This record gives sequence, C-alpha cells and structure tokens, in this order.
Amino acid sequence: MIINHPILGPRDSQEFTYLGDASLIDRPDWQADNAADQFCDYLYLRDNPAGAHRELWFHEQGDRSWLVVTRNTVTHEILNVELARDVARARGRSK
Amino acid sequence: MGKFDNHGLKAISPLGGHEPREDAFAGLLIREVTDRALASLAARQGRLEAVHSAAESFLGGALPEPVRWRAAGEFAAWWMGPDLWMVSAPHDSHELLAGELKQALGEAGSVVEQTDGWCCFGMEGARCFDVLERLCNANVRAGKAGDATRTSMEHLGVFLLCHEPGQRYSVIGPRSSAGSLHHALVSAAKSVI
Amino acid sequence: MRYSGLKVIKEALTGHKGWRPTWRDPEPKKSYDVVIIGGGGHGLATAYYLAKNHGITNVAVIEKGWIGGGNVGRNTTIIRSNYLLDGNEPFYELSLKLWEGLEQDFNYNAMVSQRGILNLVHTDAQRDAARRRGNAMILNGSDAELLDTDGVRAMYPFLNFNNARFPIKGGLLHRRGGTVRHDAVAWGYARGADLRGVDIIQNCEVTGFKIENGKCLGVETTKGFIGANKVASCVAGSSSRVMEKAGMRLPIESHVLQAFVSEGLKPVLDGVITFGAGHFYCSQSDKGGLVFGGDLDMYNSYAQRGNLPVVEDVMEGGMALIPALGRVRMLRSWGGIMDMSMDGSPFIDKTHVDGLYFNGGWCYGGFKATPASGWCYAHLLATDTPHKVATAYRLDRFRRGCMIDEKGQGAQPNLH
Amino acid sequence: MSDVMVNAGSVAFQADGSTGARKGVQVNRLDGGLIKGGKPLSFTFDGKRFKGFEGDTLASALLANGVRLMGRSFKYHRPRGPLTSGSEEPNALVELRSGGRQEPNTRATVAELYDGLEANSQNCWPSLQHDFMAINDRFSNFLTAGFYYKTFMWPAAFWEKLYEPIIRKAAGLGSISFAADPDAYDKGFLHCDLLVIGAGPTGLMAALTAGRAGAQVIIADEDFLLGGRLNAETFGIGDLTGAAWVEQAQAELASMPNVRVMPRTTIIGAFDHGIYGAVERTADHVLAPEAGKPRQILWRIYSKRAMLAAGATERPIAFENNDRPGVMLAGAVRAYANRWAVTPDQTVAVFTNNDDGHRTAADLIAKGVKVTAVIDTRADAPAVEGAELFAGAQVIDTRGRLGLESVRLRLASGITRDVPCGALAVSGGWNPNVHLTCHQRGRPAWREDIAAFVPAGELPQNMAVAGAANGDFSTAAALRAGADGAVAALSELGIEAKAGELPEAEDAPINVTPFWYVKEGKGRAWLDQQNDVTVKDVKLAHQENFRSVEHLKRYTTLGMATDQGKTSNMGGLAIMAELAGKQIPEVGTTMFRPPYTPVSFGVMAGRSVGEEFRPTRKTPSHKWAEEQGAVFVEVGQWLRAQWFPKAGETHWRQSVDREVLQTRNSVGICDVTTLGKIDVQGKDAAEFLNKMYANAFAKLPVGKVRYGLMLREDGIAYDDGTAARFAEDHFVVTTTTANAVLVYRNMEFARQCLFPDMDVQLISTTEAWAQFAVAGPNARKLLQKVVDPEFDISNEAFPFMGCGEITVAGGCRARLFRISFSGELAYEIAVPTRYGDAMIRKLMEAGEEFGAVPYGTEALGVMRIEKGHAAGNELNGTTSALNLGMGRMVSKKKDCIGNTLSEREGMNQEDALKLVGFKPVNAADPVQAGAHLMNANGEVSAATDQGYITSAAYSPVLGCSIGIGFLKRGDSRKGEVIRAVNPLEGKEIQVEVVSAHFVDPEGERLRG
Repeated sequence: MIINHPILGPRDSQEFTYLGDASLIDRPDWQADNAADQFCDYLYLRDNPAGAHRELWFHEQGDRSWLVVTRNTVTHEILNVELARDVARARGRSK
Repeated sequence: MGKFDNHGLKAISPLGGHEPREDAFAGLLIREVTDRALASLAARQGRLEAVHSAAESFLGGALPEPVRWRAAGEFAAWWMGPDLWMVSAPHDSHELLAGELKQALGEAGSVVEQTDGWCCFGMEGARCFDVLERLCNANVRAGKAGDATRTSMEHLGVFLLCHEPGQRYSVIGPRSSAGSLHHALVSAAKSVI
Repeated sequence: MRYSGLKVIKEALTGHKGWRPTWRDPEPKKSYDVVIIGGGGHGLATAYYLAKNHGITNVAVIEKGWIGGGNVGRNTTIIRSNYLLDGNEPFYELSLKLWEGLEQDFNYNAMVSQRGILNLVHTDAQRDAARRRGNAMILNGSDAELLDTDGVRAMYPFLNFNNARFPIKGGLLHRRGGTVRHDAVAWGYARGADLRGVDIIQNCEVTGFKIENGKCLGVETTKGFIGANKVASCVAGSSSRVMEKAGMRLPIESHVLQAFVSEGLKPVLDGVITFGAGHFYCSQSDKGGLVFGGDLDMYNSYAQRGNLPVVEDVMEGGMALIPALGRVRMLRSWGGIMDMSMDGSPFIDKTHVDGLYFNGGWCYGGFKATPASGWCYAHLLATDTPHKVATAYRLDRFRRGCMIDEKGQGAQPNLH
Repeated sequence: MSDVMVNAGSVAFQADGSTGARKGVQVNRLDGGLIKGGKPLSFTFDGKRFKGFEGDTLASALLANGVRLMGRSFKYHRPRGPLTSGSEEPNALVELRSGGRQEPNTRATVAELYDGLEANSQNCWPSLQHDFMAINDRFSNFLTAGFYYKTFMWPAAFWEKLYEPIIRKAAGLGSISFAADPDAYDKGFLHCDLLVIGAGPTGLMAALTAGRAGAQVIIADEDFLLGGRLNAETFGIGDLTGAAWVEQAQAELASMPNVRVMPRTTIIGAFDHGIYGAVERTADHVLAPEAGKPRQILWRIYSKRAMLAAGATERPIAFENNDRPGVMLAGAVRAYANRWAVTPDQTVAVFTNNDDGHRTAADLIAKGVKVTAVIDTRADAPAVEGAELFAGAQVIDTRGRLGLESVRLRLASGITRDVPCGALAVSGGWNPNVHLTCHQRGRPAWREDIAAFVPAGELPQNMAVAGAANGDFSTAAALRAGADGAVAALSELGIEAKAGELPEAEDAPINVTPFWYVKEGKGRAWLDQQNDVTVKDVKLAHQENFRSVEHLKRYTTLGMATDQGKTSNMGGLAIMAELAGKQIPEVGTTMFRPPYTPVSFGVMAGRSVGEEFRPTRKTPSHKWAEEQGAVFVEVGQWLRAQWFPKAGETHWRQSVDREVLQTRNSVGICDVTTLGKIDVQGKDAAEFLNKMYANAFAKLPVGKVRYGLMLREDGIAYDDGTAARFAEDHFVVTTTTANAVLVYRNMEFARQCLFPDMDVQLISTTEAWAQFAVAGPNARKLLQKVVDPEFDISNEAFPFMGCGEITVAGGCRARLFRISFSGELAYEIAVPTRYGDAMIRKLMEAGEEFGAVPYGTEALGVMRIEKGHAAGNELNGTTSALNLGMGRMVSKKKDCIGNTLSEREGMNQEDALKLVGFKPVNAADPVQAGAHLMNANGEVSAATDQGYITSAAYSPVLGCSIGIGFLKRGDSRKGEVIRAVNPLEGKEIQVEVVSAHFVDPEGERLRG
C-alpha cells in the first residue's frame, strides 16, 4: 500500500507500524465517575467497520510522525491522511 | 581517522577498524565516513521561530525544509521529522558539537549528541542509481541534490542524502548494525557490477 | 447413504449412478428452533452436534455464499492442542480428542493426520517458556516433548543448522498435532447435519435481526424472514458486521492473514514446523504442496487478500529455516479474514439480547477449534449454560479483568 | 484405410518418443523460423544427449528431436507431451538441473535452452516410458473425483500407518535435492509513470507511444523474446514481417533513456495502490550465474499507471483420450512451426471451432508438413487449401500408447473415420489473460461474440487493459488499443502523447462458435490434464451437489495444478453451466490470485538469507570480547557476550560461576550498551514521565536516578528501567533491551496523540553511548583510577542512585550512573560509542590489581536472580505490578498509562500470583524455569496448579540452584515447602518458598 504522508508525500506502508482505530486518541479522563467503564470501552471495543476506517499508523522507518489514515477496509483505498497530532488537538486534547 | 583521540581513549570506526573501510568497484566507491560529529536539534513547543533564527546564525544558513539537507561552510543539517533536525560538523574541530549548539539555542531547543549513534557510508560513482535501486524504495532516479530521504535498506532504517544525483550519496544508518548495512551495500554492488 | 470402500467399488462397477447430493439445498422454512448464521466449519459443526448430542434437528444453517467458503476453506489446516493457559488448553484438548474420532463419527474422510507439530526454540528464555507450556499441556492431558538441537536435527536434518541467524536450540514437539483436509471438514459436518434433518441454506444473507423488547425473534434474510427461538451467530471474520445489526460493538478487529501453497513435491516435510523467530510455519499436504504462512498483514481489512511485504517476510523465513527451498516455487496465495480478539482468545457466549448467541473471535486459531467450538456452542444453545471447557470465553471478561492472553501482547489484536 | 498403412511406418518411427534421439538428428526441425542461424546447443533429457539451437525452449528442442513424451500426469500417470508453447503448460514438467540447483516442476515450454542443460522426467518410475504407477490408470474408475473422502476410514489407525504414507509417496510431482540452493537472489525497487505488462503488439505499441512522449516507462514480458504472438504468426505489420517489426520497435525503445525494457520478467501480482511484483530471471538461461550475480531478481514496481497487455490463452476442446502426447493447442503448433521451425510430427491434423485453427493448417502446409485433416465443428466452416476439410465433424477418440497415432472422427454424415496423425492441433477459441485484473476486486464479464470472459468490475487502481487481454484479438485492434491506451493513461498524469500513424495489420475476426466438449464416447475426456480431471468428474461433482465454482474446484481439484487451470477452468465452467441449465456467466468464475505463474522461495527471500536473514547489532566491546574468546548469544538482534571462558574451563558453568563470584567478591565489568536509551527533554519532561511510568517522577531531584515501572493501558507491566535527571528539563530513560523500540513508539504516541501540547522532545540515544556496568566491592576503587580526578565519586559525593556528567581518561566526556542490577556496589559508565572499545580495555587494565573479570549475560542473569530482579521472563505480558510485588508503586494520586484498568477485580484477587523465590529442599536438586508449582501434597493437575517458576539458575554464592517465579498468595507463603513439577522432563522436586531477594536483602552492599 502507499500512504500519502502529509509532509513527505507517497510512502510505502511497509515503512509504517500499524496501531489500530484512531479512537485510541480519545483516552478517557481518569477522574471521571465511570472511568473504569470508559477505559474498558476505549481500550477493548471497536466499530471495526467494513468501509471507511480511521486508523493510526506510525512512520517508524520515516519521520516518526503518527498519522491518522482514513482507509476503506474492503477496497484498501486511502481517502485521507492527517498528522495525528493535529487530529488530537482538534479533538480537544492538550496536556 | 582524524585525530579524535585527544585523550587516553583511541576511537574505532563503526566497522571496528582504526582506519575507515573502503570498497572499490568499477563505477562505484563505498567509503566508511567517520569524520563528522552529529547532534539532533528539536524545537521546544512554540519556539520554532527562535530555533530557526538561532540555528541560522550558528550554522550560517537556514535549517532545511522537510526531506532536504543543506551544507553551509563546515556545517550541514538535514530534516529528520517535524521540528527536528540533525546537524553535522567536522569531528576534529567540533567533537563537542552538541554543547556548542545548545549554547547557541538556549531554551529554544533541545539538543542531543548523536555523533556515535550512527554510521555513515559514502557512495560515489556512475553506478549509484543501479546499486541504490537494489537497496531501497526511494525514487533515486527522480531525486535532486539536497534530498534527505529516510528509507530502509535490508530491514535497517537509514537516511539517504543526495549530494549529486546518480553520482554521490551518503547512507547513514544505526551504528551497531554497521556491519549488516555494509554487507548490504557491498553485496548489492557485487550483484550489479 | 453410508460411505465405505465397498460402496466406492460398487459405484465404480455400476457407473457411479448411486451417489446422491452430499447435502440438500432446501428452501427455508418459516421458522426453526435454532437458526445458525454462517455455513462455515463452526456453524456446520454446531448444527451437527445440536442434532447428534442434543437431538435438536429443527435447525437451519444459513450461509451468505457457499458453505465452507470462509476460513475453513482458507487456512493452513493445522490442528493442535498446545496452549498454555487454563482458559484455553482444556478446550483445545477436547477439540483434538474430537478430531481423533471425527471421521468414523461423521463417516467422511477428512484426512485427519497426526504427524506432529514442532515449535522451534531459539533462546534459553524461549526454552523456559516452552517448558512451562509443555508442562501445562501435559497437566491438561495433552502430549508434549522437549527436544534439544540434536533431537530437532534427527527429525529434520535439512533445516539450517549451519549459518542460521537465529540458531535452533531445540523445540517443543506435540506429536498429536497435525493437519486435516480443511474443505472436507465443512463437507463432512454438512453431510452429517443434513442427514440428521438440518436445513443448509446457501446463498442466503442475513440483512437484520428481529428484536422485540430484548428478545431476538429471528433474522431478516435475502430469502425473507426466518423465525427462530434461538439465533446463533457464527461468522468469524464478519462478526462485527453481523452483530452490528444487533447493535453490538465487539472486542474484535478484522485482519487479513495470508497463506500460501507451493507446487506439488515428493515428500519433504512429514509434520508441521513453526519457526517463531522468522514468522514462518509450514507443513506438506497429502497432495504434495507445501502449505505455509506467517504474520498477519497487520492492518484492519475485510479484503480476502494481502500485500507483497508480508509475502516476502514469510518466504524469507522459509529460506532462513530451509535453505533447500530456494528452487521450490510458491504456486498460490490467498487471504482469510481473521476475527482478531483483544486478548487473542475466542468467545462462545450469550449476548445481552435474549435468544441471541455469539461465537467468534477465533483469531487464526479457528480451524483447529472447529469440533470443540461446535460441541460447546451446541451445548450452550441447548442448555443455556457454558460447556465446562468453555467457561472462560465470555464477552465481559475484559471488564472483569480476566483476559486470556496466550502471547501476553495486551489489547492489540494484530499482535496475537 | 490405406492412409493408415502408409503412415504406419512414420507413426511407428515416432511412437517411441526417443527414436529420433537415438538417430541424433532433429527429425522434426523445419526450415525458417526465428532461430535459424542460432548457435547449436547440446543438452540431455533423462540422460540422453540431444542437439538444439539458441532460441529453443527445452520443449521445442525435444519436439525437434522427435520427442513428444515429456511427462506423466499427477493421478493416473498417463503419458503426456506438451499441450502449449508457453507458461500455461500443464503437462511437460521436468526436473531441471541437479544437486542444489535441482528445480522440480519446470515447464519445458518456457525453459530456455542453454549448452549443457540437464533435464530429467519426474513423477515416474522406473522410467518415463515404463511408469509403474500407470497402474492407477487401470483403476481410474475407482479413483474418481473425491473418492478418498469416502473411504480409507477403517480401521481408524490405518490412515496414518498405511493409507496416508502410500498416498504421500505417490503424490507430489517433482522432487528437491535437499541441498541448499547455491545461487544468490536479489531484490530491487522501480518507479514509473506507465508499466506495460506484456510486449506483444499491444504492449510494444503502448510503450512506443508513451516512450515517445517522454514518460517513464517500464515494459515487461515473461518471454525472452519480445513480440508475443507476432513471433508465432506469419502475417506482417505494414511491409515488415511481425518479427522484423518487433526488432524495429525494440531498437527504438532501447534508444529511449526513459524506457526500461524487461524481457524474462513476469509480473506476478497486482497489489494495492499501483504496486506490482515482478520476477526477472537474469540467469536461468545459462548454466550457472556468474559469481555474486543473482539468479533472479524480485522487483517491486511503483507505477502511476499500468496497462495490462498480457494477450490471450488458447483453450482446448475436451474429447475422449484427448491427452495423448501429440494432442496440442493449435496456436502452440503454429508457434513451434513459425518461431522455432519445429513440427511435433510429420503428419498433423487440426480440430477447431473457429477460424484461428485454420491458420495452423495453412502455416504447416506452407512449411511442407502433411496436414491429414482439418476437422471443424462448424457446418459452415471456411474452405481449406491443401488439406481435407471435415466441416461439422468432431474428434471422438484417439489412438497411440506413448504418442498420438491416429484420431477417430464422427463426420457430419454420422459415419466414423480414422485419420492418421502424430499430432492434433486443437483450438477451442481464446481466453483473454484477465488474471491480474482479478488480483483485487475485478470480476470478469462474459462476452458472447468471442465466447470468453473479459476484464470487468473494479480493476486494480489505475490499471487499464488493452488488446487480446481485453478481447480485441486482431493485430490491428491490438496496435490501436495499445496506442490509445497509452495516450489515455498518460493524459491522466498530465503528460501529452500522440497515438500517431499506425501500421497496416491483419484485422480478421476469429468467428468462434462455442464448442466445449465432445459428448460422444464412454471414455474419459480430460479438462485438467495435470490433475487428471475429466468431464466425468465434473458431472459427478454436480451429481453430488458440488455445484458452485469453488466447490467444483475444491472437490475435483480442477484448476489447482501448477498451471492454475489456465487452459482448463473454462471448460469445466462451461460443462457445469450446461449441467445446471445456466448461462456460463451465471455460474461465475473462480478467483485468480497471485502469483500469475509460480515464483521461487529464493527470489522472494532475496539477500535476506543465512546469517544475513536479519541485521546483526554488535556492542561497542564486541571486537574486544572476540579477542577474549567470548561465547556470544543472540538477544533480539544483538549479539552479546554470554560468558568468557578461561583456559582450563571445560564447562560453561565454571566460567559463569567464576564471573559471578569474582564480581561479588571484587569487581566485574559487563557491556550493557544494549539497554534502550531515550533522551527526554522539555519543560514538561517530568510531567510526561509521570504519565509514562506507574510511579512518580515529578519530584526526582536533578542528579538522581529512579527505578521506573511502565504499564500498558490494560494495567499489565511491560517494561522497567531507570530515569536519570540531568537537568530540570532533561532526563535520560533506559528501557530493557527487548522493548527499546516499543517504549519509544509508545512515548511518541503519548507525545503526539494523547498530550499534544506538552513541551517534550524525544530521541533515541541507544547507539550513541557505550555503557558498561562496573560492579562489586572494588567498583569504586577501580573507577577512581579511570574517572578524571576533578570528579569526586566517593560515597558521600556520589551516593547510590546518583548520576552525573564527568570526564574519563584525561578528558573524554562520559556519564556516570550509580545503579545496580547485580545488587553490588555498582556503577554504569557511558562514553561515546567510538571510545567503547578503548574504554573496556582501560577498565580491564585498571581492574587488573583487583582481579577484575568481564562477565556476560549468563552471570548477569544469575546475579539478578539472586537479587530477585524481574526481567523478561517475569515481565511476560500477563503480569501486573501486583503480581511483581510492586503494587504499591502504582500511584493512585496521578494519571498514568494503565493505572485505571489495573484496578479491575480480576487483576486484584486475593489468591493472585505473587513473585517469590524458591530454594530446593535438597540442595542438590536443580530448580528449573518452566516447572509448575503444586502444593506439598495432593494431586498434580491443572486444577491444582499453584503457579510456575519463571527464572532459575545455579547460585555459586548460595551453593545451590535457585529460582524465582509466581505463586498464588506467594507473599504470604514464605517458608512453605511445595513441589516444582516438570512432567515434561519427568522431574519433580521439593522447594521452599523464600523471599526473591536471595542475596543482601537489605541492600547494604549497593549503598556501601
């Protein structure tokens, strides 16, 4: 597969390490009342869609950027690639 | 290899010799390079501008853009990642490069000595394209002077710096695997030439 | 009709006119006691054991495509009972015992062949782990032997003992492990279930569940609504897709695993070898092809195909282990969709919906589990209590903190 | 009748395939062809010597020598000759070469002839002519499709003991030598705008068009000769012969620097996003590759656009005994005649359902071969000159034991007629080579006018199909499609190209009338000739309800041979459609999967073989350790010294015991460079580490080191190490050797995805520093001789868990950490890696007066077990801080990865496993890692399992074997005697539960 890196352009997916669903960015608040349940859902449950899937790839043999790749899990077509750090900030994560 | 035993300890090269290794082929010279000091330079949060200007005055040239490297006088630098560069200088005169660089950047940047984290092989000669296309997936034939590509060769992550397309490159890889990287370069050369 | 050598001879002499369909192709009835979604190995085995062990024959197996077209027909045919953890080993030991009597039981030769499986060991730490595993296997009634380098060499002298990057220090030998003709397993269970009155309905896709006040009443399909007292999902590979129709999110990701077969060769490998350090495992089919595989492609996928890097990685492993394979050619590759669960272990459980049951999360261990999975799923469906060797396979185990993590990789499915 | 008599002689002369050979003449070599003037070559088949020419394939050369019999079929061991002249060949499989280079199942039809080629027949015994296993053919009626599923079940034990061994021995095709392949293989990567797959008229025209436009072009063809069918046909292009036009095109392409022409290169698969795998056979056409040069190269081609111009494959017609040597595809017979100047026999008949078959008759006649009949299933067949035409006729049977002698016809009139012929050229029409279009989601569609499937559905991204591969069979259409296709593909890339003037070329339709199999006859009519799948088998499969294409394939093995059904699938499909009363498209097609043709393990592995399978990482002291005669061990990718044998030591334990005792009694030195090192800087560095580690780091003073435990988010401990604070905003973190990469990846994840606004920067420095542990009561004394005097490392100035930047050996910058894994007074000292070799020598020299020893990973392991330190065996991915006895370390006052889920009930049960130590009751008993723990009394079973031993070693200090491991409620069972059982090796010993800290539990030594 070819991942079109936002900074580097097209790169062979072999240079990357795959993590999984981009929802792993949304780590729950440890002090929430139902933190335990939230963490269980966060860590263990997946939509696992047949179709567009937002997922985390780490450019380990490259610039060490974590990317959020939107990819169709049926056709493997890649629809969008973003820097995970930008996504995280956009989703309200900070320190 | 230079005179970097200015104290009681004598250095050896990544391949384990006291002199850099050379392998010559018709149209290709592979040369172990041991005379550069390295330091990584990362911008602190929100201090990118400060880093750029401080680095520029220290290096005598601007930090390179993504996927590029640039030489300015005795210094050179290549882009490693977002807000992260590798700076290099002659080892003899700048063995303490990291310290010098930190002086110049102060609070704006994080600097880490990288000199011995890496091994470097120079590739020189008309057969560079033919050999490199056996080693890595970088599109070397479309490359330009000043490209700094992170790619992998024989399962090893390396930086490939292009000095002159098709003629002159630096391959920079993890020092502990220098032997394996060297073997890959040489066997690819033998396979082609 | 009973299959036998005599029957084959009789038919040969009378023009093979007497052979009847291996299973019927009936139209679905309005409703069944149990509707099993998925005509793969596990679904067909479940139907077979529901009928045979529990006398429940008013059963339909509905299959989106043609039976046996999923992972039961896309695996590397290995069977084994060499698990480490209490939650797993008794289950897989039951499975292996069922394999051992399977063909006589369902009167179909699936070529169950226990020629042994050898897990190679390359470091002292791996030997310690192999010893712990081997002891766990024996304590659970399975078999295991710990071999040293010479023991391995005696079995397979042509492995790389000369210039291996990761020298072979020994291996854990499981003699009762082996291989099975995978397609025949689906066909044998289908025939056995069909003979006992189970309806096998091909080319019938489930489009939804009919759920009213917390009770599942049946399934909507491309052949219309089919009512059921109990609906049993058994669609490993597509579990998330199907259960999503019942509003469930699962601790499962779908990943593609490639497998390969070489051109036919005169005997090379008698048993199964796994080369952990090189992500390669291999056996040889009775037809002569080397059947081999390695790692997942690592990314979520519902495409039954993989990519080049893993093909290369697997065959590099092959060459590293057996340098004599250099001129052997890989003939065909294929991909199966794996239900990769969050701890690498499966689920056989009720769901929060009354009358809706779930079987899945088999990772790439599904084939060897087929008989026990059917056996235990049938037991759960018939009695509403988990079978004693499958009590750990519950959906809520992560919430409880009772993971069954053979590989110790944590909640990252593609590493199991 | 008289015909038969006349020809009997010639038939007899041919019948034994080797007669020609014995005469040593190429009895079936014709004039002309493309090999004329070719260098004469000599080769052997089954030990017999033959002559051929440069440009021959093994098959063409054998046919030229009158050899039709080249193989035996898989199941019935029927005599077989080549069916085709290409890579789709099912029959003519041989073992090529010998020794480590022996290559089973090689298709003689694509094996390029070279001087000294050695080939042998396979899957036959004692000889190809007289094959014992041909007995199976007599029992074929019992060995129908799937018969084995119905028998061999009783008695159960007989399967593995009797039936299966026989089957396995009989099965398989060729054999390997079991010697290592001596040849080298290589890999490479190519990039292009347009990849052209196939160099027939379509591909060449496309490459010319794109090349002229200046695009980066790669054109690949599996053949060693470009041109495709143009080499096999007589018609020309413009005023040139086909071959001449090809030469011209090839010359022009060679003159373009932007075009890469790759003959002998098979595109094996179409992978995601325009990536193609290609295998180039660089040395299969010579006796052996030059030293260092690869036999084959695997290219990964990154293409912006691709054009499939792979042509078409002719398909046979099934009829009774249609598998005899001499029965061939018409296009192949034509190719042998026109390209290789070879006829399979002096008398040939043609059987066709389309006009293309007539070309074969015409070309053979033109070359002076006697065409005894043209049998055309069409009543309205066009006339033929120079041969008798039987329109509306069918071939209903054939004769000839090891080679075809005659065919029996059923004429339109209904009467039968025997026609003598040593070869029958059969054409059932052509199938476009759609394979690569199916490697992803493409599903071919049926085209009635050519009665064949053409590419359809979702083709691989950016792939277009042109020419015969797309169902456009005429040369003119091919040229046009190639040119237009290239223009279209390039315009999508913004490159302007012109189709230009196209040369004149034949434009004849093939006028095919579908005809799949001859219904007459009780005998067998072959579909899959290699796997011996007949029309009867397909009918039986249907009868038994194996009706979907996949069921058909799997039940009968149709199309699963080494040719992947390239010539047989279509026939099986058509018959299944007929039986099911469906149209062919309704029945569907089977999946085509990579590779297009089989590829060797060698080329897929490339250079990654033997010791180079994976990179090797060496420590800074490696060279020195080698000089000491150290024994090395693989630790991940690292090679580390395991122990340092001394003269007179005959057993590794002697060396290890000595290293341990000398370290504990005086001082020892160990290279610990392999531990991961991560440099963490930034204003939020401390806060960041607070998130990474289970325990707190925010308040760690500058100049201090702290042990840290890392959890996964699920609360399981996965790594431990130390963090040294060099400044308010600067830490150096160490990880275990095994997890260096993973910890770094997880830290980057946290930095970029979880806490994107923290001011923290990370970089690995593992390789930059050579780090040595100096341990033992004399460690300080030794170091004081090496550390430059201005640095005070006395216990007061540099206490336990201190760290600092210093200089050694007269000004060499270094880092000193006072940490201990061994439990002794110990330091770790780091210098830039290039000085590591000199440093270890310096340390050893300085240590001489104390009798300092180097110690390896074994002694390291022994000492850490004596101290009860957890390592890889304990951090096995299923153990929590609680299990490790570090539950209290997990801070509840702050957020960190893993602390929330570590509180789940299942991970905090009162009978949880706890890390403890074990001592044998009988000091002589060895404690073994991997043994399971059982109570002193009661049964030994999984149900009564109490835990397991993770690590064990002989402790020279305690003078007995010891172990650590996990025991239920272990922390509250100290002093209890239990059993460590190891049924795997038939061992059981009694052990006492003790503290895991065997040596210096109070830790006085390391603080001293």
